Amino acid sequence: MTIGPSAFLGLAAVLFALGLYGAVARRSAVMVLMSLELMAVAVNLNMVALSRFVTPTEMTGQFFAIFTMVVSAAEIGLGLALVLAIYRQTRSIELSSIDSLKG
Amino acid sequence: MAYVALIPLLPALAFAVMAPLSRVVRNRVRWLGVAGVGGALLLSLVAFASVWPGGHEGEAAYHASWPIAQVGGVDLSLGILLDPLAAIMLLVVTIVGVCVQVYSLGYMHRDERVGWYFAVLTLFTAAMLALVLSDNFLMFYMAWEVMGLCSYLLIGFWHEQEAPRKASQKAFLTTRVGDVGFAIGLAIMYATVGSFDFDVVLGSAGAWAPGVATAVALLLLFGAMGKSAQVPLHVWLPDAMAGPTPASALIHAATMVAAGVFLVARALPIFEASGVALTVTMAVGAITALLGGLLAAVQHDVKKVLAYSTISQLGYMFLAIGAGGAIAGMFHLVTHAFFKSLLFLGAGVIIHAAHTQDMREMGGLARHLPVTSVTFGIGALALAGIFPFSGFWSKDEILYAVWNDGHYVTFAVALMAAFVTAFYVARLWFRVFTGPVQTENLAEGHTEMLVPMGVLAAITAVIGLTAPRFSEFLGHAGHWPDPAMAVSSSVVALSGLALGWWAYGRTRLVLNTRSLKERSGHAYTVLTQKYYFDVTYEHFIIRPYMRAAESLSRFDGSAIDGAVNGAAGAWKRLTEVAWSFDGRVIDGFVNGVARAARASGGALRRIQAGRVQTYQRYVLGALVLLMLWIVVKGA
Amino acid sequence: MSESVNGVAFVILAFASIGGAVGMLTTRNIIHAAFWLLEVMVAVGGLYLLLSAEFLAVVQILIYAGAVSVLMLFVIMLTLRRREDSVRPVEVSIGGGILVAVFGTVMYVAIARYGDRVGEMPIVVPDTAALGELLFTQWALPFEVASLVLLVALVGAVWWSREGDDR
Amino acid sequence: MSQVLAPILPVLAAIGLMLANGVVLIYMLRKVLGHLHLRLGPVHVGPKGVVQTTADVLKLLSKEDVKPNGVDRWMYVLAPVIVFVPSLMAYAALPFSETLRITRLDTGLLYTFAVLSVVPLGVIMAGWSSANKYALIGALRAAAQQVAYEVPLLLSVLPVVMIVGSMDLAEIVAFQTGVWLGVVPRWFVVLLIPSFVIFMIAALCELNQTPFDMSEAESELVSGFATEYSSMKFGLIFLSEFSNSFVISALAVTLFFGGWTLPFVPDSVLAPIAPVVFVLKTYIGIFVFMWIRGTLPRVRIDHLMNLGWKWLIPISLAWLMLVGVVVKLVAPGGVA
Repeated sequence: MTIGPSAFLGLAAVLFALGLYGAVARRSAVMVLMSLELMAVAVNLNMVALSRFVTPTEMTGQFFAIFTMVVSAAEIGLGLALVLAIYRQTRSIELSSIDSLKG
Repeated sequence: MAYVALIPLLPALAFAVMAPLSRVVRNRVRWLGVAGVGGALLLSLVAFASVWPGGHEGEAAYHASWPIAQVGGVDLSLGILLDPLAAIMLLVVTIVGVCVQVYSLGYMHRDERVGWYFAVLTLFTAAMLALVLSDNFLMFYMAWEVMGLCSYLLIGFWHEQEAPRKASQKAFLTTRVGDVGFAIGLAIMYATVGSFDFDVVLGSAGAWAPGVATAVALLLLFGAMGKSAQVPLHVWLPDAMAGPTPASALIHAATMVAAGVFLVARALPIFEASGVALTVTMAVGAITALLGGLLAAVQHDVKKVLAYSTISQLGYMFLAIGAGGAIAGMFHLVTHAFFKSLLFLGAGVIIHAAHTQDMREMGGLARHLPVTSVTFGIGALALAGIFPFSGFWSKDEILYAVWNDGHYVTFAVALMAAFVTAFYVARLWFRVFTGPVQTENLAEGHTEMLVPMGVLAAITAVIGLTAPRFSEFLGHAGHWPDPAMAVSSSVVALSGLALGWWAYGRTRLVLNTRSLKERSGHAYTVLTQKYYFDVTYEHFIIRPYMRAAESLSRFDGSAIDGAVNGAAGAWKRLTEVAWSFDGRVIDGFVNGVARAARASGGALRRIQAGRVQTYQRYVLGALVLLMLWIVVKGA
Repeated sequence: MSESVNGVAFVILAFASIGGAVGMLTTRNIIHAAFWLLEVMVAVGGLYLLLSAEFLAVVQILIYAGAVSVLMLFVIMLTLRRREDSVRPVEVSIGGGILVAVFGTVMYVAIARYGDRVGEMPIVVPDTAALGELLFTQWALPFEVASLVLLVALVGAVWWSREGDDR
Repeated sequence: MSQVLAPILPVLAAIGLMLANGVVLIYMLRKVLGHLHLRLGPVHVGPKGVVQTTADVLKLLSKEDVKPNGVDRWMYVLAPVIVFVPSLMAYAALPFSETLRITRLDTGLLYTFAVLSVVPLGVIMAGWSSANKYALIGALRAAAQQVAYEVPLLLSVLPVVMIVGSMDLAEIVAFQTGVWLGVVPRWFVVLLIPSFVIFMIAALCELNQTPFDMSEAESELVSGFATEYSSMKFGLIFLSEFSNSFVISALAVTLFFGGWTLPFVPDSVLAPIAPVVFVLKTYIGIFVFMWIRGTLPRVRIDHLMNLGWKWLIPISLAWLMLVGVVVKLVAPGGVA
């Protein structure tokens, strides 16, 4: 069985689509954050795979993956802090309860 | 010599410091006014000394000017002209000013607005000094008007009462009538010469057309008549006695009212160029001197006696100047300033002591007010023209000048006036200081009040002896009185005093006013009605004026307002049309835009639901479209 | 000559990761979801190993499994008032589902069209030492920026999550 | 056959080592703590109570597997496994000798820590699924302190990595062979005492050992996250704890005490006995942990957090910078 880049890309696409669905459909803020993480992981997988196939020595994709991890770690830290702050305010982590900025 | 400019500036500075302060603080620092005027006095002494050895003809000892503005083609400047005349006036003003200020410290110390009183008094002094020192007619006029303002403020100082209020208005408006003449005269003068400077104007006066000179001179005289309360513009001065007595002493006896005389003396070349104007001046002076003196003889109010006396004496000065005795007139101005302010200050003490201004309620004050009675007596004798007091000398010079110039009718009038003067002086003194005591709690004035009176009395007593030096100082040959003239005038004065004594001094033969009234009949009524001047003014000027004003007001209301309202109505119709256009078309457009924006906003608002995930879906949708496009395009 | 990825391992890991993702989205219990996500993370770490990205695999475990998951579990437990709150109905979003389906389809088309342009896996194997070398030379500036981002995020997170009184 | 066995054998070996280690450590703990507390420990079962452990294991195995009502079933079952598997995987990178180890990893050190960092998840899982307040509190405490002390733990080993220039544990050990000045072993404990101290403190915390055993403080939380576990599930948790002790101690030996090497001993002599040396050194480390455990009282949780965040992390950061500067000055091109 030959595992080409398409396999990794397809797997990443599936993971990304699932994460996307979770981000769109779930109402819990924590669930949405988790879905975002899933999407970030899918992207990372894509980049690492392409890095392996296209630039094995330069490892460009791996570096992008590292920085993506940094960003998503920062994002998850801030996001969870936000969730906590919102929870203190509204006693809820439902995204639907965070709509005071609506038009 | 630039310090001369400080003479008016010091009191002005004192005023500038006092004016913005709060009432309480200003009351505390009222000594600032005394200090300002005192400083002016010291500087004036220096200035006088610097001018003294001169004696040069018509030449300014010191002249400087500073341009302040250029209006149109007119260069306006402030200037200092210190000549002997001005130096003398400086001394008179500052000495009397200091005396009055010191006196006021005692007289006004219980008034709750005493600080403001002192501030205005100081400002007045500054204005008077500026007037005296001015080197051009414009600055003269400005100072003149500031003095008018101060006079108004001081007459109406007790504005809580109605009489001072009305009196201040009357004074202001009446002098304003004269000021209008003054202003027109200045305009003609400027149109003729193109300058306001004394040098230029007076130097060229002899070359003017006689008509112009006469017009300018008469208009200036008109202004002077208003300020100096000459018939027929004298009506304000007696009423002005409603103000504080020391202020009356300074303003309505010694200085401001003399400014008119000073003006005529300053502008003498114009009057001389005219000739007619001199005669008019003399006539006005003569009439005023006699009529004022007669009125003084029937007044019961101490201050009003002095007020009419002032009118009369100012008339004397005009008479003298008009008759060619300008030096005599000025000398009378000086002596009068001292003895009349002395008399006013004495009157202030009397009023304080007797708690009334009515002579009929006074009597026998001499025992209780020794100092006042003596000083007041000196002033009274000076006023009556008794040797050796100052009035004798000046009056004598006037009579001499009139006689010498050949105005015999005027001379007769002047003699009559002198007689009347002596009579009312006697009446005043005897009614106040002799006879039965009618009031209780009599008390001599404060030291602050008595000291200035003493000073003024001393000056009054001796200043007449300077008569020859005075003339020389002003550039004329000095001389001692002509014995014949001196004797005749003394006889007249003494006979007046005798009549006064006969009428009021003999305690057992007191003529009550009633009997006097019966004896003199209509004449007395005319006098008590003050020659019907006020009534005449009321009838022929004020009432017609009011009627005219009312009809004008009606005209204003019907015709002009009608026109205005008609125009307004037409405009309103127009605007209504415009408004409806505005409302339908423009607003319609604007509102349409707003409605459109609102509708689109309302529609878009639904997009912004505040739900993060809704936004996510938009982004996702856009992303999908983008990817579709890429894929399709790539195909 | 080219290397190849262990097909069996890939299939196992792929199923593990997809299964984890599906489990995360379908479970009604949010705690379970967090552990499903953990499974995805570990599986993807394994995939990194398959791709010879050893360092990334370790870091993946260290960050996502060791730190992020624990953090998320903490927040979940802090925001639950009762144990029962962790169980919630599964929300189904038809619109989202359609969108995601379209997205997936487009992705599939794209991958099918372009995916295998690079067919073979090069024999050159990435080296961790080389990775470190490059990270601190060629990628030094992004690295520093990334550390700054982390620092800011740290401060921000501390700030936000403090109790209201301290703020 | 050998192709299949090749990857499996080491795993089996690791499991075997783990089990044996657990058995030994239970006995050792009892005896050491007993003597530290001036008592004897087990004496009745076998000579000096040697067979006590066997009895305990038998007891655990024969006990009923109680599953309380209301537990989150799948997680309750899975939690011991999640706790157990990482500590098993941690053996993968440990170098018992130059040749004897399961796998060689460029990132061996990092790998070990990464694997150990999964343990808190298992703990949380166990605590949460037990539906027991003691268990949940204990689990959260354990997770919090493990997450907190992972940072200084990692920071404390970075100087070693910086000097050696590799995260491969074998290379780290190789770097420490030989002596300085003829007497001092080239062990990092000599060179990097602050790192070692921080490492020890953080390691104690990572292991939930006294004085940092708030997560299962018996007087407060019964048995912490393991309260509701019984029988072999409890056995697994216990086993993994002992295993973690071994792994951490082995890491300390590898990083700071020269691993399998001994100074003054020639390679020819050392080669056959290297694994023994390594294990012995590790047990000495474990003994030190037990010593501390039996000596110090428990600290309070907020003191623990303060110590971690406000002292250990800043100190280790400062130390790290100092070492970095010194390394750059002494060996600009890299030490190795």
